[in-house]
Amino acid sequence: MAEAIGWIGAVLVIAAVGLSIAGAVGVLRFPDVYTRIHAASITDTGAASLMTLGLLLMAGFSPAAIKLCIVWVFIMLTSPAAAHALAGAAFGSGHRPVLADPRQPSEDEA
Amino acid sequence: MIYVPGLFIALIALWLALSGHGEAFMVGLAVVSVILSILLTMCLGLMGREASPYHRLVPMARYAVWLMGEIVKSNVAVLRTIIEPSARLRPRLAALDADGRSELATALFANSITLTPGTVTIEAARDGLLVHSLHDGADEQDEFAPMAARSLMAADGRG
Amino acid sequence: MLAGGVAGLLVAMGLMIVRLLRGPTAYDRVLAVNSFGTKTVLMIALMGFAVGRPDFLDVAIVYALINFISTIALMKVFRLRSLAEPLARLSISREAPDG
Amino acid sequence: MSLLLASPELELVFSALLLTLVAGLVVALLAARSVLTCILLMSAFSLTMALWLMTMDAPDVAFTEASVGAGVSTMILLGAALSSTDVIPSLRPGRLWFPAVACLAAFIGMALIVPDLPVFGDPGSPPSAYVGRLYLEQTPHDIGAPNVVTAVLASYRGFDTLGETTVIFAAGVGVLLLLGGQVRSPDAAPEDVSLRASAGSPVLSVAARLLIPIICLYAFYVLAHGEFGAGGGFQAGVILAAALILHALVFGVRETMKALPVGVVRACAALGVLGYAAVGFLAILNGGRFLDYDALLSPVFEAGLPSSHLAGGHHHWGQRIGILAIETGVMLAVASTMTAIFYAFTGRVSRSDAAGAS
Repeated sequence: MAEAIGWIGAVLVIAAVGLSIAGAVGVLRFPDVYTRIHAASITDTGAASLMTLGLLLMAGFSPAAIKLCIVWVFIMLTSPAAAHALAGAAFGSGHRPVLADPRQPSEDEA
Repeated sequence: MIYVPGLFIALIALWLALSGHGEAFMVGLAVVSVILSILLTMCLGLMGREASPYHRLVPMARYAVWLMGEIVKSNVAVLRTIIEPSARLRPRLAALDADGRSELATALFANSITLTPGTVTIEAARDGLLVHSLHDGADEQDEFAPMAARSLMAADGRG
Repeated sequence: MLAGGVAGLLVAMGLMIVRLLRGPTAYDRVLAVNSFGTKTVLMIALMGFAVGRPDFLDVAIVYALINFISTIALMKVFRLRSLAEPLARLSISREAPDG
Repeated sequence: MSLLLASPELELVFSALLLTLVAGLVVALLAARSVLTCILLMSAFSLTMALWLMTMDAPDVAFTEASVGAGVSTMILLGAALSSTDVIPSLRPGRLWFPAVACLAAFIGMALIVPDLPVFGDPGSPPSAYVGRLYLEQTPHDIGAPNVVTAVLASYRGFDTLGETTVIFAAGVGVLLLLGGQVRSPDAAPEDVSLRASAGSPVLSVAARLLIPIICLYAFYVLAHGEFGAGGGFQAGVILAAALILHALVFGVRETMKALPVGVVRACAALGVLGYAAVGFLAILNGGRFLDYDALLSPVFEAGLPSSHLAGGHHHWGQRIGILAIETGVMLAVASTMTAIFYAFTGRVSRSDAAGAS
């Protein structure tokens, strides 16, 4: 049983790394800065969550586990705020997103 | 100044979780450090609802659990977009109402949007949000309604 | 397994550097550095956990915080060309306390 | 490193990948023609170097590299970049041959030395064999701090560290003198449209309000736990300065200067160094030598204290309190110096902006 949980943890860590790489590929492939922010920020928080969960499953409860959870909480707090700051700064300095529907007005308010 | 005890308890708990040293000397250091941190926070003029939202920890935690589910969906959605051809990418902007919310609730809502299915908050103000999303949805207000209600409930205690 | 994870994260970090160099906008570059930093945090967490040393995780916590602060600083410089101006205001009149 | 990866082959692959990343970053740095891109690359470079230090099992140094290299120095470089032009002028190729030859010669020289260096972690190598071994063996008995790095830096070589703290203080004074010394709190922010757009966003203000108390506490935590694990006064000071810089970034340096005036911050920098030295003199007054922490507490008093259950019960309260006191001095000096330098840059920049605008 314990071994099975350890294996699940290992799979989750690998999945986290895979997600990270996929996010990086997305950051390279996506057309504009806004879509790239999606790829980077969402896969970063996802990878952090999967990795935290995976490592917890592998090692169980310990002082290191508590610190790991704190790292995770900090990433979940700071990552969306940073992504928002970036998107807002890009928008505020006049970069307009590539939109699927060209008729949609790119709002100029704040 | 009802926020000071909340912040005190939260910071002490954080210290003990980080430290793992329970001897009297270290606990004394913890108390001194927490008091110094709180004094610095007050000196910088930050003490208040946002610095110490810990009295809302239980509703926030409940909200966080719900949000986790949404985040899983968001990763699946974004992954599919990365793997499949870029034809699936249909970015658009949406303006949302956020009237009558506290700063904390607006920030929680905006950050939740950033964390979930292919959406990033570009601008956040007290009266509304501007959201960039990767996919066309039906009606934006409806799409975000559950999150808006839940985050408002978690941060402000009303729905 | 852990070695593979560390190597994979390094590859992702390398891809971020490519985006940093290609730009094209300043915000793409800041995004790349921010994401690079988050991946570094994950990598230190992975390494620290692998060797069972909680103090490695202290370094990861510092990275997570520093990474946020430098992203804000970079964004601000690109956006406002200044480090001194405020991004948000300290409201003097506080809202009515609840609870 | 060998702790991390079971087989030497994997270790080699990992090292190769990390070195490739470092080399790629350096080439990119050389090729970049924009100052801001260079700053971004240097931030990434610092993170990579810190990772490298982690694999060499040196979390104390990695800690410093992370907080200084990726954090505060990015901030200070940004401050400097703001008062210059962004484009790096490219050199004419004719002027490159001398630096190129000099670099190549230095590289070949270093490459020739490498085979003579001891293998990483070799216990028989000169730095590990004599004084290093002595420190490792004597620390539990002499000082009792579980982290030998802290024992060496703060106690065995406390006098050196006092010198280093003075150097940081002197460097801060030098920067302030170079920048003109006089830093005024910048005038009220001009009400321009672009600014109002972002000023309304509560996301950053809430994040900053939530995080700043936590970062402050974390700084004190790093200070208090320097004797157990990675960290100490220097790192704690940098983290505290980072919290203040975050405050200045989000709420404007005016607000920060209102809460912590320039004069107070500068006085604290001096106070930190003085406090460090005062611990030394206190030891002299108690009949010991300069910075001899064992003399800080009278034996009668120390006997009354509960024995500490660290490192096999050998813990000395005098050492413990002395190390904590001087580390607090270092923290105060470093945090204040960093903040004063940040103030100097931002105060200066906004003045020149104001001059340019009028």
